[in-house]
Amino acid sequence: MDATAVRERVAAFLAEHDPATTDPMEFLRARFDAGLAWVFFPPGLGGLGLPRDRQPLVDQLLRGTPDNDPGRIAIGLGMAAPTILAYGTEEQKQRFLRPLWTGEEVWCQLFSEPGAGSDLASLATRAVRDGDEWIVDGQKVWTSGAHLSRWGILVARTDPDVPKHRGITYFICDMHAPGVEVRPLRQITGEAEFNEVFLTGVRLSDDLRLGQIGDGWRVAQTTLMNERVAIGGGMPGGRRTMVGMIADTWRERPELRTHDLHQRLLRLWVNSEVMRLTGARLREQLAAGHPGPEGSGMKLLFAKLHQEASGFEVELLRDEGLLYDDWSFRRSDGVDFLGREAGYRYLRAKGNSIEGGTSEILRNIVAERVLGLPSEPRVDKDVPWKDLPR
Amino acid sequence: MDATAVRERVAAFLAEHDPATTDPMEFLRARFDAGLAWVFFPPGLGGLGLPRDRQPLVDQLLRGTPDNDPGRIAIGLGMAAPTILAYGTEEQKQRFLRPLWTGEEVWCQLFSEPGAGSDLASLATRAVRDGDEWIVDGQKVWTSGAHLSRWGILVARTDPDVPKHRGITYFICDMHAPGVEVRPLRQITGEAEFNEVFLTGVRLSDDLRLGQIGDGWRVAQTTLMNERVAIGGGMPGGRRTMVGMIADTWRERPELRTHDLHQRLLRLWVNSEVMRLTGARLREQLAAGHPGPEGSGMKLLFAKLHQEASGFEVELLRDEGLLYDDWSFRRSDGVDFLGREAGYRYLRAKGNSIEGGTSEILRNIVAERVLGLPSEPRVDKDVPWKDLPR
Amino acid sequence: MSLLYSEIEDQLRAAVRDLLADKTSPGAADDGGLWKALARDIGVAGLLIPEELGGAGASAREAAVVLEELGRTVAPVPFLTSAVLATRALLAADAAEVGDLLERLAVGESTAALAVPFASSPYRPAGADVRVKESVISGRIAAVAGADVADVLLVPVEAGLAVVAADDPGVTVTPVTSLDTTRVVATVDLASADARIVATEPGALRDSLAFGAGLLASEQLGIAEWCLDSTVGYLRERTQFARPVGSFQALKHRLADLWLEIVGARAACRNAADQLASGWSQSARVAVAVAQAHCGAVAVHAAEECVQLHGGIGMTWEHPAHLYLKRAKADEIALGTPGDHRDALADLADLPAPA
Amino acid sequence: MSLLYSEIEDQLRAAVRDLLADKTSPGAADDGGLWKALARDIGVAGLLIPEELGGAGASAREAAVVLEELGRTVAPVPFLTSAVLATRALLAADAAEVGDLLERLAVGESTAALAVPFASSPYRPAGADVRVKESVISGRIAAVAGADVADVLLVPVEAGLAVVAADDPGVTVTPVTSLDTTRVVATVDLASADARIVATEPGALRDSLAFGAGLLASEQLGIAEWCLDSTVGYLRERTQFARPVGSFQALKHRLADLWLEIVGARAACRNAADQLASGWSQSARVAVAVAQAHCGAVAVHAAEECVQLHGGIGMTWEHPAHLYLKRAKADEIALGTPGDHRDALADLADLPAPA
Repeated sequence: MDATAVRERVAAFLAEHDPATTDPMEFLRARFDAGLAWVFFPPGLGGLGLPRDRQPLVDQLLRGTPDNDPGRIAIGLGMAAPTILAYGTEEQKQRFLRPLWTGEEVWCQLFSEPGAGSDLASLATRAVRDGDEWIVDGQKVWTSGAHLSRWGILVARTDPDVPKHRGITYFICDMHAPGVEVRPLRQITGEAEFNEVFLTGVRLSDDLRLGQIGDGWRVAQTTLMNERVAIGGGMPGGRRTMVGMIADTWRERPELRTHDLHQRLLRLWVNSEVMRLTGARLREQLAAGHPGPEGSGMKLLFAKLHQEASGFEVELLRDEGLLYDDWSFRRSDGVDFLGREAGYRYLRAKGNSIEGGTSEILRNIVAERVLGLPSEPRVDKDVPWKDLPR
Repeated sequence: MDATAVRERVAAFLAEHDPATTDPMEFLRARFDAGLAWVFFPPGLGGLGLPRDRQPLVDQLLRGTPDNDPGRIAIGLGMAAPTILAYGTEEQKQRFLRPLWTGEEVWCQLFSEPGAGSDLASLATRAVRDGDEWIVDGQKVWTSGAHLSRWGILVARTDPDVPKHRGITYFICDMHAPGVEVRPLRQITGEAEFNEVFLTGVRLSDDLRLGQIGDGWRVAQTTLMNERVAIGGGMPGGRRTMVGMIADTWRERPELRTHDLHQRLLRLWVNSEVMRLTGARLREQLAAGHPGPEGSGMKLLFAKLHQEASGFEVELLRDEGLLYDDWSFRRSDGVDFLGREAGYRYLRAKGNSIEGGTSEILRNIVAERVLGLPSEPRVDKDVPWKDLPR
Repeated sequence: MSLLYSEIEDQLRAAVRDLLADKTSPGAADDGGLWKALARDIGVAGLLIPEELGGAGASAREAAVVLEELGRTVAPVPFLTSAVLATRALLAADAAEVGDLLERLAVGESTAALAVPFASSPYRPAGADVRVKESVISGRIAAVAGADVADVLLVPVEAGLAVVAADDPGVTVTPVTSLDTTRVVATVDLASADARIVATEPGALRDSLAFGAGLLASEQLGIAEWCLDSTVGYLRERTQFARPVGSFQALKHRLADLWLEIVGARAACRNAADQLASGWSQSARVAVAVAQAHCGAVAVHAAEECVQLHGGIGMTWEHPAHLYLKRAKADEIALGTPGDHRDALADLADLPAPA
Repeated sequence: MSLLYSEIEDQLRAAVRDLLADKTSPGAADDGGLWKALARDIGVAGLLIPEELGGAGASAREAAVVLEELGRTVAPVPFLTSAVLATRALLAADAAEVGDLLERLAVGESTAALAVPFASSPYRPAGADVRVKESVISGRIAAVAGADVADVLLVPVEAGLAVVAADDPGVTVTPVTSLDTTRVVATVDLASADARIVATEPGALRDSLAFGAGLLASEQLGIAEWCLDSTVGYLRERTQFARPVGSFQALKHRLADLWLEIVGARAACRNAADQLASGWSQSARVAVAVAQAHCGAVAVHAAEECVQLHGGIGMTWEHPAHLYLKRAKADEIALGTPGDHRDALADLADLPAPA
């Protein structure tokens, strides 16, 4: 379908559903049904089976019409949807994708555990079969939006007697089920972006299993790959960057300038520009259908630059760098790097090298998958999960 | 023996051996026999069994008398002598220590091999027993002074069927024996400070074995420990340092100055001063009889600072930094950091993080022995040497 | 001169460490009892005050050891602000005029604060924006450390120091939401407050700030030591991939490098304290600048590694790592940034800037 | 505009790479055959020269790709000095005056050198110490790259360029013992040599140096790539402690970081080449400064890691690593240091220095 055909299709849809008079949720549902939600999804599942690079045109043509609030559905869109598409049954796809995309049902991710961070495959949350149901017990952590979510993507251990990667099964967790308890987790910034989720005797119907029993690690790879693509791709999108903002402060406040700070700012500015160009080149590669290994590196670059720049900014501001905007304990839905103060940026940026894969794990990945360096001796291979040291 | 007694002893010795009229070598031999060579060695072996900190007084009292050329005997003094003292038979001590100290017999170290650098214990040079003799075959590398040496301290494999640390024996190698071939090894500076030593059917009498058969790794630890002490202790001795010399250039040549270079020079100067203070504190600890773990770190600091400073200097000099003083291939006995040009310093300093234990190995040692972090999984434990991958 | 710790210093450290272990933990507020115990029972409040005024007559060396321990616990006590900075400023005034106050400080009866922005650099102290007319003072000073718990404020004025009672009706001290929650800064507003002006030696403000900066390095050393120790401890226990995380070589090398930085910091701190104990000289100035140029960044580096290598748990409010990160970052700014101290070496070490 | 390599660029790269693999190896001297083959057979000598003068009429983008390959082999050919720097300087002159020379350069019949110190910064080119009187030139220029193999010297003079034949009896070119043994610098002495003065656009010298600097970044990228590749290859093979050395995590992390620097270098180089191909603009100036500020240090870092991680063997004359280290270090100084290029961004990116 070429651009003209897409334009015609959108025009026809808008003719039938006037955004000014249609109920916003009805409008979104209709957009999904018309295949104009994510056009690269298959027909019947909100898409038209088009290449991914057709999506921007559709979004542009529908700008100003009711919106599905990308922030709220980010995890559903970026992680749950591709996994359901790849591994879900027909029923699961029909049941979950539409309300996921319209935002009627929010999703969260139940992967990390206190004892299983970088080594996610060592996870200890148990799911035990009981007839047509599974009974889940365990604790998850770093779950954003858990308190707002209808569903969660969950990995749990169904067989402790085989090596760790082989005894995991992937589920869709009903966040309204009895035994699901969500507690906000306060961070060093003072607020709680994330939650701990305690699962106690939670019963999930076998319909909510995604993929085969014991195949959960492979299913989770789809989720994690999409998470990294989402983080990498969403990087230096806006025109305003952290270093750009610091440069504005520098321009406006000559009294803050010293030669030490000046030399460091010039270095930061170069690094920021190199990162921007790296991202731009990566996007060109993606558009040309050659996704280079550079993607694995963007998150590393981003974390390093953010941390250096925000540390620099606190020092630059001196007196003001000693202040903080707000320590009150409250939930927050996201990261407002540019809207808050320097102290917040400094503290929050520390998370950039931990969340979504630590920088240490990402360096391992680059070294092994991109450079082809040999892996370290593995002591947990072929050992049943239950015999591993923890 | 207190300071007064030492003074008296030296005075008595000088009264008997007038340095102005005694043959220099005779004077040194007599000094050794008087126990005034290394006073912390046992009586009869050039010493008086005194504490190590009495030595500076003796050296001071004998300043101006014939000298044993510390550069020539450095390896004998710093590595061979303490090992012979610890593991040698009475005959070996009597035979080797005096000419070692007087400089009549120069020593070299035959440890590293092309295939056994950081992993010295994997060494492949073989020594096979043949009656009262051992037949040695193999290749050693990074041997300084091999062409000037009468003797070498040698580790060789005597049992390939046991794990690597257990099948090594320590020998004194007769460098004049048939089958010993010394070839200069050219370095990136253009000259050859070191040699390759090829050992082909070299016959060593069993008298030249130091310590028990198969105990060579433990014997070698004494040598290596003394090597690191020698490197660490000998560090920022002189008043003139590399950074001090660069600072002089900076003061004398204002046309070279930029703010970039200025900020970097200030950092280097601070690092150099911190290293100086670290060394001074370490020496105070040693003098107080509490040798802190800081010693392990001095070589790391030294290598890093030297490399940064010498790289900075080449950049500072611009046009002149593009030049080199001399590429001619010749033997050289040592490192003249401050006497040669910036390009030489830059290239030679690269070796500071490799020779005498790479910075990577030293960081492992600090992490494990000082910080108590666990060692990595070992794949070569309990495996016979002959079955190890190489 | 020695860069080691003396036996007396070791004993003082042990006393402070025991008391802190007994009475507080990182992040705990001080209901007054902690400072009282430190100030009076161990006598740290009067450490730098001469014996004839009721103090211990000790030197910067001993104060440095106390600061190492306070850094290790990020204890919320006004030792640096009252017993070091304010005390040092008063010691530059005529004893006849400030002897009473020093006697009260020495026994912990009174607590003082030098009313300058905590970020003031010793090399270019900002003139406080205050007006003095006869014995009445007005003005505002932002981001003052220790003012919230002081009953006496020392305001630098042209003639020397204005001594102002914190409970004067013309004084308002407003604590501000601070990055470092264990040492809050406050805005000091003076609206026609009564002031007693005492003369000080010329350059006393700069010297007091430099003296404080030199000792702050020891607090930074203590912070860095705690961060390294707790990280090593955690990595020895924490298992991932069926191995202690501390057995991963990349982390081991980073911690070895951090340890080396801290070894250097200890030498630089001891040198600064020793030089300051021997009086105010050119070499003391160099020692302060070197210690601050090095230690400020070491503490921040240690705290950042501590948060990172604790993984997710280090990002939580519940774990104490963040308290050290915030203190380390605030300390980096306090009393001159590392860059300010390096810049000072351009003159002090004769490394002139480009024309 | 694109930051990728075009198909034509890929083909050009393959041709250059094949030829280099066939005819040379790192450290081998060029007996003249290598440059002749590159210049004539592949036509790189005339890459930047318009087609009507016998060149390929290609742009900075293609020249950049050639430089990447030359960096990868530290080939001792005068591409940068003659086909980029000197050619670019000539292209700023009146074609009528220099067309003949450009035609000879295009086919590799002649080789030129811009007679300036190789360390000249585009932001403050040193005025050459030469005197011109009518058509006679005298003076000395130190540390000129490419002069040893040039038959034409282009000496910047007030009015533009003095074109001097290297075989003029008044010309002496003395190669100097150079840090970079694969690109030797020489002293050019002019003693009343015959010169033809051609006028150039104002600012032509600065622009030529900046153009060369922007392309030098691609040579630096090639150096860094070779160093990373050869290090990775060695560490995969080299066994210590019964493991491939490349399986040690500390080394893996360092190489991952180095790879990231190189990924950034590639983007910055492509951007600089692309901007230079689109003409001389403010954004081209920024692109050159960014590429040089980044890539100079990346090449040195890569070469230093290459030597270190090869262990002892990397310190030997026999292994090629040192050739890359020396080239990388010399390139860092050439045409402005990274610091010079960063400094230029103070103006270009409006990040003013302290007053």
